[in-house]
Amino acid sequence: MSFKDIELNMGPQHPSTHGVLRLKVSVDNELVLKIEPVVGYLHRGMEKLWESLTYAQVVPMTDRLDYIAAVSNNLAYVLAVEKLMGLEVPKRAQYIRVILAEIQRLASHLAWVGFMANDIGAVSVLLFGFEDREDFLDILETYAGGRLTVHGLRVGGVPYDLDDALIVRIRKSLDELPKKIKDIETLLTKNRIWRHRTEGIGLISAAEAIEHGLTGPALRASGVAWDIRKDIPYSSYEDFDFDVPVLHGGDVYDRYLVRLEEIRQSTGIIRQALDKLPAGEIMAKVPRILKIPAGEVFHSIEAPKGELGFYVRSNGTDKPERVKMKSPSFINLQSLPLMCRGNLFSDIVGILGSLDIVLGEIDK
Amino acid sequence: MTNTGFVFDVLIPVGKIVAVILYPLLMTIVMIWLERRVVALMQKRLGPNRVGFQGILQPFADAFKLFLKEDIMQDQADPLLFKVAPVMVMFSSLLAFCFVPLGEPIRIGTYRLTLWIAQSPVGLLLVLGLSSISVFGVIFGGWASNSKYPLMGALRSVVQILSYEIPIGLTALSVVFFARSIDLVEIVNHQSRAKIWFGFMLPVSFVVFWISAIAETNRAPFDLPEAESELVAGYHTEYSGMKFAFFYIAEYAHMVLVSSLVVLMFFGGWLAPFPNVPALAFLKVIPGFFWYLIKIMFFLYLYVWIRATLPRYRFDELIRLAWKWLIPLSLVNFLVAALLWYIL
Amino acid sequence: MKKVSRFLKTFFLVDILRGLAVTMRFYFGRKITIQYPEEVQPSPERFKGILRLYKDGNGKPLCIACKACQRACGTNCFDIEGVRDPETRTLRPVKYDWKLDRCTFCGLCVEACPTKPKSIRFSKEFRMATADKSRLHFQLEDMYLAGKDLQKFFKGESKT
Amino acid sequence: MPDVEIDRPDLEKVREALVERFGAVILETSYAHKELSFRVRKEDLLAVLGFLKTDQGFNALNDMIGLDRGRDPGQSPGVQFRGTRPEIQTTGEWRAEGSSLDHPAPLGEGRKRFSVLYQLYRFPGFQRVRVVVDLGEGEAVDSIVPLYRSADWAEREIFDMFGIPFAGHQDLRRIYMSDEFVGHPLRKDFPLEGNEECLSKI
Repeated sequence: MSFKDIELNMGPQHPSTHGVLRLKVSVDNELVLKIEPVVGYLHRGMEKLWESLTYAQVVPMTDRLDYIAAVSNNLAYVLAVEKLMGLEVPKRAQYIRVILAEIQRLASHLAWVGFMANDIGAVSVLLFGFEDREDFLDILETYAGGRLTVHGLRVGGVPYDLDDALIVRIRKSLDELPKKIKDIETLLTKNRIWRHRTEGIGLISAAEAIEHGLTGPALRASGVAWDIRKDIPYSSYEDFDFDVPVLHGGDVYDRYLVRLEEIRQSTGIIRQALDKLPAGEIMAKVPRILKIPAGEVFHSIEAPKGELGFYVRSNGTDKPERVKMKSPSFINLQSLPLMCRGNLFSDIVGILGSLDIVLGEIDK
Repeated sequence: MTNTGFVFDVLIPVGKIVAVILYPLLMTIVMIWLERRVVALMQKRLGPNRVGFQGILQPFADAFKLFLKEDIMQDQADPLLFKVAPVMVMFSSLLAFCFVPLGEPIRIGTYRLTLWIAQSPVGLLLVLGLSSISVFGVIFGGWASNSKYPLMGALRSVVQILSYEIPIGLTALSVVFFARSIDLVEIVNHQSRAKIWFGFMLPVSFVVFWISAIAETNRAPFDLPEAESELVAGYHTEYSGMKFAFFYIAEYAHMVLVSSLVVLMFFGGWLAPFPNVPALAFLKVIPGFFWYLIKIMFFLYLYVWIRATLPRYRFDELIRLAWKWLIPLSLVNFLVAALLWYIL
Repeated sequence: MKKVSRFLKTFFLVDILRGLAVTMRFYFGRKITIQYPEEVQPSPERFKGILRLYKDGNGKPLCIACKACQRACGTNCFDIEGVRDPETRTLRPVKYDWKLDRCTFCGLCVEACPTKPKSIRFSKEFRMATADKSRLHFQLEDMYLAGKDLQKFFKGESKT
Repeated sequence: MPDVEIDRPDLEKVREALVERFGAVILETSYAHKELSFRVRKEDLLAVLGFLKTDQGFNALNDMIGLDRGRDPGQSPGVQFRGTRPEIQTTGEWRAEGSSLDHPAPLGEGRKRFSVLYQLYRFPGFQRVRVVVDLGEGEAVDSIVPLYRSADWAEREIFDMFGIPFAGHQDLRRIYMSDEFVGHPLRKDFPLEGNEECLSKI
């Protein structure tokens, strides 16, 4: 065995591949020479399955794609179908959707901080991140009955109204969050080991990021201010005042900071939405059996992991002819070999973690 | 042969031999429990608390499970080295305990019962040397597994231990310099005479020694040879059952050993604290051995505390820390210590 | 000056000591572990436990075998057949097969149920473990089991 | 070319530029749900995308989407699995209402079976356009990896799922399914029942 060119199989069974990803890595001692992601171990044929389900039946299936952020998947799909139907969703339902989606973003980002810290070796932060996330999952569970696979949205609106008790609960969780974030920041942001492990690692420039189709926090950490909530607003996001955090380092540390800032911005959005929550209906008039005239539509939202889009093509029946999901993780993972150039073997896990991939979404 | 002669010449040495094997194992078990509970409490969880009182029997349950597990050795492995490696790691850390004194000699009539197996004039050197032998076990284990992740873990381990031996030696040197002896018992006695512990006299030595000791024992944040998020389990990835248990126990025994060394060298071993304060003289009532245990426990706790807090270093940063910071710092520290000694 | 303070901060391990302080605070802080079997986390109102059929106050089944749930289901969990009750002229189910192993707990069947109150609802029961795969297939009378009876069913003690 | 009403000036500009540069090469322009889409022949794809990227600044490929409109009746299906039954087994009523799977609509005259949709983005400005290429059975389309690096995996996915070959792609392998897999799952005629015999081929 030569030390100069060791071929390592990271995964599909490996502690830090976030599921069943396999990375074929060539290393020269510790230096990464080549890296090739191999996906498909979680391929469930979702897109084929959707062709045999009605439009409403697809919604719970989308929960299973990005299982860390189920509501975001629901939202993207539901908005695409509504766009195809030309359906106007009541304002209150739109606001509730925003609240749910942002809670889901908080949950997803908090889980990410935990995963990421665990990859770098700070095991405790995994637990802290998960504890904080659990609080928001509990809110989703109170709202829709499901923790992870929420099925929180329906075509035409939202299934349940936000009652006062839940609003109080959400506000309480939001008030507690900054302190929890501060603890995580004390453990990570200023920590010298954390900074050694993340600063200048996994570099990708703005031009390369666009070239590789990167979206979401990874793109914003490279210096491109691209947030669909701001640039192509959907579901009343134009009503809310929030900043899009942009950093220019393009490294793992900046991706971490962008996500932390997004957590703060999301709490602001939720607060505004709760304050301004209009009265009214929560469901539009939707026929019991959805039959959508033939057409095609693409709609994308800013999911926690990046741009999540659904292409829906109908043929006039109650079942879609084709639903294609544009998953952010799938595109983001492609740039992993580029980010890993010249870095060490230990950095692969950090860079992979910083991309925030979910295999359920990549493999569909 | 008189009855007392039999007791003193046979029974007590045999008892000591048994004790030197049982004491590290007992400490290991306590340490495993301590680590799991303390890490859990620091992570807002409770940790194992069902087996026995507050889960104290959990390590026994784990050990029992490991004894019952199938002992797997893959075909490609080098059978001899694969089997020798865990024994070697275990042996080196247990052997070192022979030279670690546990307390003052106890007088029973005319017989002086020493709480160590062997008092060597070069005790410190022997302990450091013996504990370093374990790196051979790690290399053999990593190499003999004939697998890539263990090999990388072993490679890291070698470089890490080689680098951190130097600051350990240099900082130990400053202590030796003051105590005018490499004998561990003599070092403690010197602290007793000087009425000040070296930890307070030479704080930089202590900190550098402690950091290097963490690295030497492959513990977080320097647990690179077994970094589970990168190398699965490092050099013992392919080990299972009893062989894995040997590696596991040896690691904890090593931690106990290093903590003992720190206590002996820097914190007065079995001496009661505050010898200068007359008001606290009652502390001397407690036997030295217990003081010793309390101090060791504190450092074991510190191990766990650090593990629960810090992320893991990267390989190059680890080496940089050793060569760019710790070694120059310990050299300067030695120089300052020498000057200090000269002036005093 | 700033450089000096940064050097001092690095040298005296300020960042690491701060981190240690945080974990030490948690060490003495509140613990979040819930000691399951003794403690059980309260389920929210809309908790999606196992699906159950319900009867009305007089102990008469609510289900009218309309198959709305069967149509709504995306994973084909149901197989329902009904016959018309000659006295009341309403449909009653004679066959109500439900497969727990197919269920995704999406709640589309509950939403589709037209009876008032709803005949099929999520219960709060979350213990659905069984060693026998056939116990995941429910028939009409099994759908009314709850609590201890349901656990007995999962253990294979009660005969269907 | 039928004129379409475009109520967004930014997209209207793109259309004007394209029509001016390419003229009749743009087979069809459609605008629905505020989404602009052009249909081009596969031979012109690289030229059109290159123009959109360099001149119009559509610098990011958002996604590539494959479409299958189903085969003509009478054609034999691409794959046949052991144990495939001619009609799809249904235990409930859930599939009975004429899914597109069960009765693929016959292709019209002159319509090709497959389409590949390219969704392009413009940074900054954040507009999206769609370019559509129609392909017949077995026809290859040029790979756009030299233009957009993010097309790499997307093309592999479409190759895997639809069996559309991309000429010039460096590494055209299956991405989701195993290499021994037979058939292309997202084709409308892919059998939904039966056992795949790929294991015996290894």
